[in-house]
Amino acid sequence: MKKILNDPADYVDEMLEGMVAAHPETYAQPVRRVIARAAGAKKGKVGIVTGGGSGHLPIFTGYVGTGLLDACAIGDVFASPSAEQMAEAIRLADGGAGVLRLYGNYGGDVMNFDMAGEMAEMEHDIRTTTVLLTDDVVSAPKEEAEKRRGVAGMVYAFKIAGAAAERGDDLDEVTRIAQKTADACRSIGMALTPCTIPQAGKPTFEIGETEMEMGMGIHGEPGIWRDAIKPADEIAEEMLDRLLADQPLAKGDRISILVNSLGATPAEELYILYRHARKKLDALGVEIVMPLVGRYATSMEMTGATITVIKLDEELESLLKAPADCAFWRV
Amino acid sequence: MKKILNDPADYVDEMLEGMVAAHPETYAQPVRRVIARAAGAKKGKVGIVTGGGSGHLPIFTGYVGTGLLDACAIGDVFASPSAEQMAEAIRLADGGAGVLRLYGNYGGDVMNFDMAGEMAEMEHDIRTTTVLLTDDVVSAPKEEAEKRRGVAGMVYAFKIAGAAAERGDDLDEVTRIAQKTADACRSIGMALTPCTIPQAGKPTFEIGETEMEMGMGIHGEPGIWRDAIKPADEIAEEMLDRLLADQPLAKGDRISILVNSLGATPAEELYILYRHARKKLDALGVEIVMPLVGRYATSMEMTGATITVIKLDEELESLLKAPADCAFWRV
Amino acid sequence: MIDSSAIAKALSGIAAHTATASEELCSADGALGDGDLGITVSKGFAEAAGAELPNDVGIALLTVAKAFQRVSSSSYGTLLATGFMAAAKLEKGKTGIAPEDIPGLVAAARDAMMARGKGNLGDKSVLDSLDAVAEALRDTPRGDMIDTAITAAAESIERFRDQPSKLGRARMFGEKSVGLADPGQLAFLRILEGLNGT
Amino acid sequence: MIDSSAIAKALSGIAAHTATASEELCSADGALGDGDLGITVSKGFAEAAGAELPNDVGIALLTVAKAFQRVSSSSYGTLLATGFMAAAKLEKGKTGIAPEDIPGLVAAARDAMMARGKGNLGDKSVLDSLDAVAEALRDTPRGDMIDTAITAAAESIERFRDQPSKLGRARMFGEKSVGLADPGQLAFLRILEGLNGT
Ligand SMILES: Nc1ncnc2c1ncn2[C@@H]1O[C@H](COP(=O)(O)OP(=O)(O)O)[C@@H](O)[C@H]1O
Ligand SMILES: Nc1ncnc2c1ncn2[C@@H]1O[C@H](COP(=O)(O)OP(=O)(O)O)[C@@H](O)[C@H]1O
Ligand SMILES: [Mg+2]
Ligand SMILES: [Mg+2]
Ligand SMILES: [Mg+2]
Ligand SMILES: [Mg+2]
Repeated sequence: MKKILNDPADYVDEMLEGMVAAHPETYAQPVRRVIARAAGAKKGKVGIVTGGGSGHLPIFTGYVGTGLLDACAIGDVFASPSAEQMAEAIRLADGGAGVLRLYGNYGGDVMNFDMAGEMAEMEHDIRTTTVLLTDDVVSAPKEEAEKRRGVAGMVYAFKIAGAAAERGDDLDEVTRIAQKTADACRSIGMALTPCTIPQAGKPTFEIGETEMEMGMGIHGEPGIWRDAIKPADEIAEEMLDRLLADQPLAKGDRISILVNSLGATPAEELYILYRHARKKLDALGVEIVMPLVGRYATSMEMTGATITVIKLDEELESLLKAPADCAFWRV
Repeated sequence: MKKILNDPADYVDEMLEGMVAAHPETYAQPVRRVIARAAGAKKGKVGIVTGGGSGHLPIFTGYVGTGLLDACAIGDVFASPSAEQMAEAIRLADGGAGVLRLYGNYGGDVMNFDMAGEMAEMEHDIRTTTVLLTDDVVSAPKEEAEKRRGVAGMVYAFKIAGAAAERGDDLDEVTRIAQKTADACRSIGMALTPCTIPQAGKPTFEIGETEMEMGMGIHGEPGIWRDAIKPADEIAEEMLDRLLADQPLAKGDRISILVNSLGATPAEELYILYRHARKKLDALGVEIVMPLVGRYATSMEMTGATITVIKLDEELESLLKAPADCAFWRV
Repeated sequence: MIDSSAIAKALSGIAAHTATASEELCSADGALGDGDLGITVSKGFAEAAGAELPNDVGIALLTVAKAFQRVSSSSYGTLLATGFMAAAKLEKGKTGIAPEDIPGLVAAARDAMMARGKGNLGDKSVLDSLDAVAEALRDTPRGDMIDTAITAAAESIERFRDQPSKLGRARMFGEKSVGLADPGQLAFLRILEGLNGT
Repeated sequence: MIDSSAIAKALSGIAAHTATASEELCSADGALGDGDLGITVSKGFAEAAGAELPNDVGIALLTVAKAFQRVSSSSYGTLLATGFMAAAKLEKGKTGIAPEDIPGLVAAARDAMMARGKGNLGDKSVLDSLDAVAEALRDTPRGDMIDTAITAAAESIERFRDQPSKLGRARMFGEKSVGLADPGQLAFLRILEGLNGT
């Protein structure tokens, strides 16, 4: 296990402690494994909470910050936080204007967040809504799109819904915009090597020295095919083809695109992917707005990349470009 | 080779093409393998150029931007650019107020930049100065500190000298401040796995499944010891001890610290290292200013980390905090 | 009547048995999911077994649900907590569970878990085991209950083995799940065995 | 007199021979550095051999220096370019190199390379080979020059083999470099052999 850690059981807590210590102007941890804005909830502002397993920095906790999230409940590596923690996150995010639960569609997370919502409404009388990210086109056919899991599209959802909340939109409006963002996002991933969950001590899956897997999920969920590693341009081509098959784009459409490393894949290689994606989209006459290339949603030291395309209209575009600030991203 | 690329021979050029395409408001490539600010040289401002091998993003090219560098010559992966390219970078950076060459102390780079300086002075009558980063404490004993190689300390030097140039300091002043920054930086690295140079197609070194190497350089240069992987706290402890032995710190001193991933090591683990470093520095009564935790100077997909400490005075601290903007870092 | 101290004893027995079965369950889950099920179940029951239980068996069951919630928030933990919570609501205010209530409690747990996890009967999940047990226990005399439950749970595994999973992470494996026992059903069998040992 | 066409012929010979030796040089450099030396040298001479050379042998040597610079910017490439540039300055305006100038040209290259790389004689580097060759060529009759140079270069490798490297990347290897030939010295020997073959 080529990881830098102490006791694997302390991985998450020590990581959070270090993160808060490094950025005390941004993050606070008022309750164990719940990260909130250092400045606390903003009175009268709609709160946005998320949650999920650890091991995906900057997702989830990293995106707590101005113009982004208000609080986040975080579990063990790749494991859902408890409903109790999520209820705490909701309470900490509440500024009196209700709270949007905005997170990825994973069974455990959904059940816990549903429970947490019930708890928050019962115990603290906080009105909550839910928007689920279901951007991974590989994880279910289009007819069952609501069963798809959420991956890097979250980054756009946090950014755009966060901007709506920050400018003072009410809960229904923030929820509408978040849902519209979720509906406009499509993602796909590919992986070359697994990562190691600290407490398990061994890789999440096995894969040959010269193999890649197209469509793999960020926890190693199986993809569409596994074969010899293809040239970068072919990889980008297929990924985009699959995204466009699910959400066609036409000349004049405006999109943003996120070329994201799962961890180990370096920025150099993301730019090689972006280069081809850009050419292809240029040829289609599609306009790219604020492309994101980097590590926005990772699986620790996994090698691989994801591509997310979000189709924009004026409303989404202006919210995407609004100022935002966390330790990992500043717009 | 678990890399996403097309022809290995095109790795660098395609990467640069993608980077410029993704961030056209920041970068331009007016000459092959020379990256300059998209807006061009600022008249009357001192120019700052750097250069070195590819494969270290955001180092070197990534730091071209406002409040940072003006131009950068970039070579093949881990190989120096040519003197001709460096001379082009100098020419592109020149706003009529002279140009500082600010880069890491590697034999090939130094020889080429010396040649390039002669060429620029001869052909374009541009006055140039040189400041070399020599922050890696492991690479030579203190008595021969001028022989040390430059690593992540570069990030501080780009930032601080860049801020001085941006506010209008003249060449001598920018050079003085850059040298002062270089003198105040100390770095050390450790590695767990190698990376693969695309054209070589095989890892830069071999290391056992449960081994780490303390003091290794960013190109796999040999370190101080190789042994079983130690707990994160012990690793951070030893790294800091070695930095402090070289540049002692006392109660009340103000520093900044950069905990940097060589590539694959995730942010989670950097925060675990930071946590311990912070405790140790707190215990010494040392004040940490603007800590940096992330991927600031990498070796593609190498696993490992470096720690840099810079001792600040008021002048350096205010320049460190001045605004800056490139695609990888915004202050 | 099953009072709080009997519940506590049962929890200890389950904790011990599921600890032994932890590796088996992890590897079953590893073949169709993220491989954490053994840990979820054994940690959850260990925490529940360590909790102080009040005399009110309803509150006692609520305490069990909360303990589960606290330590294991993977699907199975949340679902079991949901099930215990449903039973707790029905037993609140009593100092003992009447044996004849048991089939109804299992059915209530099943229904609450279906609502929580949005799963259906026939999807190949722990829901199918609960349903089989609830049905089998109806009209079963008190002394035979646990044997009947174990048999029903074991049969339910085999009945679904050769179907593809339609719920949870295993759903992603589609046809590859054919021939494999659903890990959650297997865990439920081990839980009943642990209960039997007490 | 060695005119431009003789230089061109020599470059082709060296390019061919160093291409053959490329792997050997890479692995020698791999043991003490970054393993690129064979590529640096063979690519550099291939580029130089492909360049159009003017009649002025000074300008011809400058062209060679520039070609080297262009394709290989690892230390050795820059150093060789520096050496060629130093020789170019001395021969500028001539249409042929007088054989009796050769020892002086080698010495001039050595000195320029020392200035450029801040290395010293005795550091175990290509500088020591140049120095040995420059010394040996003084008073050597024209016909024997290349043999003398090869012998001197080969001897120089052995003289330094058992010393630790004090220059370039190899310096980092300290005592581990004892017993190994300096890759740059070895490359210089192969260059001379290539020259001999023409
Ligand atoms: N939505 C659901 N409804 C009912 N049972 C479920 C559901 N999802 C999973 N299960 C059951 O839980 C088992 C897996 O539990 P667990 O390992 O905790 O899931 P995960 O780790 O994927 O969150 C499955 O074998 C299945 O029996
Ligand atoms: N500063 C220097 N001065 C003289 N010769 C040097 C110097 N540095 C390296 N060399 C020579 O160059 C050889 C290595 O060349 P090369 O592989 O191009 O270096 P690198 O790849 O480290 O830049 C060494 O074996 C040595 O003979
Ligand atoms: Mg599981
Ligand atoms: Mg799980
Ligand atoms: Mg070399
Ligand atoms: Mg080299």
